[in-house]
Amino acid sequence: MLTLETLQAFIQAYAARLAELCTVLDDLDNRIGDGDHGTNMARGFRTAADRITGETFADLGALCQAVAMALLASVGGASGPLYATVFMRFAQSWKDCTNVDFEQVARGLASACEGLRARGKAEVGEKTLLDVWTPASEALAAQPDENGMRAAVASATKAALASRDIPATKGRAAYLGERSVGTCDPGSISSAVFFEELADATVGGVTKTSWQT
Amino acid sequence: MLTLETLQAFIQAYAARLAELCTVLDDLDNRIGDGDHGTNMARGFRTAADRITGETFADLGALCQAVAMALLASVGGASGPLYATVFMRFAQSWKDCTNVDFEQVARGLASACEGLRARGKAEVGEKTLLDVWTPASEALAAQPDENGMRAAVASATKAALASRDIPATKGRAAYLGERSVGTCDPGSISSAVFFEELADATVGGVTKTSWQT
Amino acid sequence: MSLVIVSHSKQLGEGLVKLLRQLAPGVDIHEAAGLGDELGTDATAIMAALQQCPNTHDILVFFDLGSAAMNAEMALELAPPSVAVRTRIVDAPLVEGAVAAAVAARSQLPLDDVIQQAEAARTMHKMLG
Amino acid sequence: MSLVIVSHSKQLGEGLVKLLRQLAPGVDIHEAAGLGDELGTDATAIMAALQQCPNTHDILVFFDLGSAAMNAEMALELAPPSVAVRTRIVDAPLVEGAVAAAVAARSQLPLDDVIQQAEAARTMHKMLG
Ligand SMILES: Nc1ncnc2c1ncn2[C@@H]1O[C@H](COP(=O)(O)OP(=O)(O)O)[C@@H](O)[C@H]1O
Ligand SMILES: Nc1ncnc2c1ncn2[C@@H]1O[C@H](COP(=O)(O)OP(=O)(O)O)[C@@H](O)[C@H]1O
Ligand SMILES: [Mg+2]
Ligand SMILES: [Mg+2]
Ligand SMILES: [Mg+2]
Ligand SMILES: [Mg+2]
Repeated sequence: MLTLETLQAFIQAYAARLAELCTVLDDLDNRIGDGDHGTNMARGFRTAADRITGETFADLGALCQAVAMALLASVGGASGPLYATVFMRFAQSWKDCTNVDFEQVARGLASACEGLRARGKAEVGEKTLLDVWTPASEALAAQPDENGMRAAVASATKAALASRDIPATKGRAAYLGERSVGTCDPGSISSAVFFEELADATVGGVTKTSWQT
Repeated sequence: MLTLETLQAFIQAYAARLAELCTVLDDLDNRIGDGDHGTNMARGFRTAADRITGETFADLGALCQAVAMALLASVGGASGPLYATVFMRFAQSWKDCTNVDFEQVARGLASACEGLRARGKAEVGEKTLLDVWTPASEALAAQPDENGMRAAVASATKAALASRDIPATKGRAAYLGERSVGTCDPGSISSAVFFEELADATVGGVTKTSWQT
Repeated sequence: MSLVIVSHSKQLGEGLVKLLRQLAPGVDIHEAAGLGDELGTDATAIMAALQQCPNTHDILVFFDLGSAAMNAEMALELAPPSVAVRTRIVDAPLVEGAVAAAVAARSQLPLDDVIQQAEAARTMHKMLG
Repeated sequence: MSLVIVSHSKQLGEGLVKLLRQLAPGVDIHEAAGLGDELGTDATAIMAALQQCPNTHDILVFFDLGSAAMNAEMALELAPPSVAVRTRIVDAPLVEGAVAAAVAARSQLPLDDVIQQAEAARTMHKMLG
């Protein structure tokens, strides 16, 4: 179950994790982009975490909307509008709810994937975070419970690592084309971390990857 | 005859005249360009005039080269490389001469026209200063004496005013296409003034146009 | 008509706006560039720039990179519909497209012609001959 | 390989160089932009920028407007032949062309490929879908 409390805890934990992984993500982005993905994400989720700290929210919708707005004004790169879209889709999906079950979480994730596709005009297989979000969301939808949540993490991790082997056709890495093969997509890695932390906040006991890719 | 002294006097007189006409030329350029032609030319020839003041030059080549370099670093707009090219062509044509007759002046002007065409990739009829330089230079070449110099002024003036009636196909005014019809080309006006002052410095008694176009 | 310049760099955005204002005095031009002192774009700043445009104006948005376009689209979704409906994001080279649009807007050409001139800047050769 | 950015605006030139350095660290990038505090270009400043590039490098010059290209050509004529022979003025959209070239140069693609990528930026759509 996802509650106001677990979602807030998730944001805090994800922000902390992004701070730890900042240089790992920057280094990946440095190889196939402009080297700021870790900085962008860490700054954005730090801003979001600070914005919601000590605040009370009527429902998950209001909390997600606040996160989206914080991200928009603080991430700066492509991941800004993409993650803002994710949280705006969550806000719509979980409007008026103070807690949601895993079916509803799965619906929120599916809506987020749709939002990401529309925002980035990307499909799975273009070496973007969609490559992680899509199978992870589908894993939970197929099994909307605690095990499904763990399965989502497993498929997110697998997809993030598999992003290494394909060329980018969207985002800055697309400038490199075939030369982007051999480096993991930074946005896919940070997305896998998103699922790790989301699962950890909701079902607990998730083994965290070190991501020394 | 053009001497070191008359050429220096010409530069001073042209600089002074451009200062007077600065707003007229800016206003024309404002209508079909970016409004800086008077400012550019006045600043450039002021810089050139100051650079040569009190200096002695071995020959017309050295003087013209100094003017060219001064213009390059001070005009800023299209007229900078164009007039720098004019003076570099003069420098080549009049190398090692301390004075030149009107045949040599005509050859210098013809070479300047060739330089302008190459620099601006323009032909006569595109509403650029070439529309003035070409007939004026040809007038002197046809009659390389004092009368030819006066004929050059007359044809320069006529061509400058005629630039009003054609659309620009080169330079910034080309963005306007047909909408540039109805305004004189600022570079053509400043070129006609060039011929007025050159004639006045070499043969004297030239009636100056007020250019309230 | 108003133009809004979206760039990852504050300096680039401000410099371009000055260049445009020189060649199109009187045209309403804004920028939403940079993310504080960092390189980046900010959808809320873009929205604020859209809202600074007079409410009778059509607005053309020019941007530097794909992610700036995503943030501009985001801004359009956040902006009041009365603003969004007047706004078009133009996929044209930033400097060349905005220069062509500014000149066309100054001549008060119709919106579609301004956009067409901006898009035509793609294929225009700046170096002649 | 070195890139030289020629713009009428100092701010625009400096902002673009920072953007390029972020996405292509290690690539040698210079600017020759503005005329003092005024909008304009300066052939002598362009020549100085060319001479700042390591003498083993090919140099690609990007520019904003036609008159900047004229001044760049002027600079090439004034520069020592050993510099001029290594230099190419690229007729591509300033921001988009330089971004594509910087990324390509960073990958150490051959000169012709870098130029081709810069020129291809003309037809590239930045807004997808
Ligand atoms: N069009 C797109 N659709 C989906 N995801 C994208 C798109 N463009 C970029 N991304 C994701 O964003 C990540 C880069 O984010 P970031 O570095 O923060 O932004 P920027 O590329 O603007 O510097 C990429 O690794 C990729 O996963
Ligand atoms: N390609 C060209 N060939 C010849 N002359 C040109 C060309 N482009 C511009 N000019 C001349 O330069 C003049 C404009 O000079 P100026 O305003 O100083 O430069 P800018 O257009 O860069 O602001 C025009 O009026 C025209 O006569
Ligand atoms: Mg990045
Ligand atoms: Mg970035
Ligand atoms: Mg001008
Ligand atoms: Mg100018």
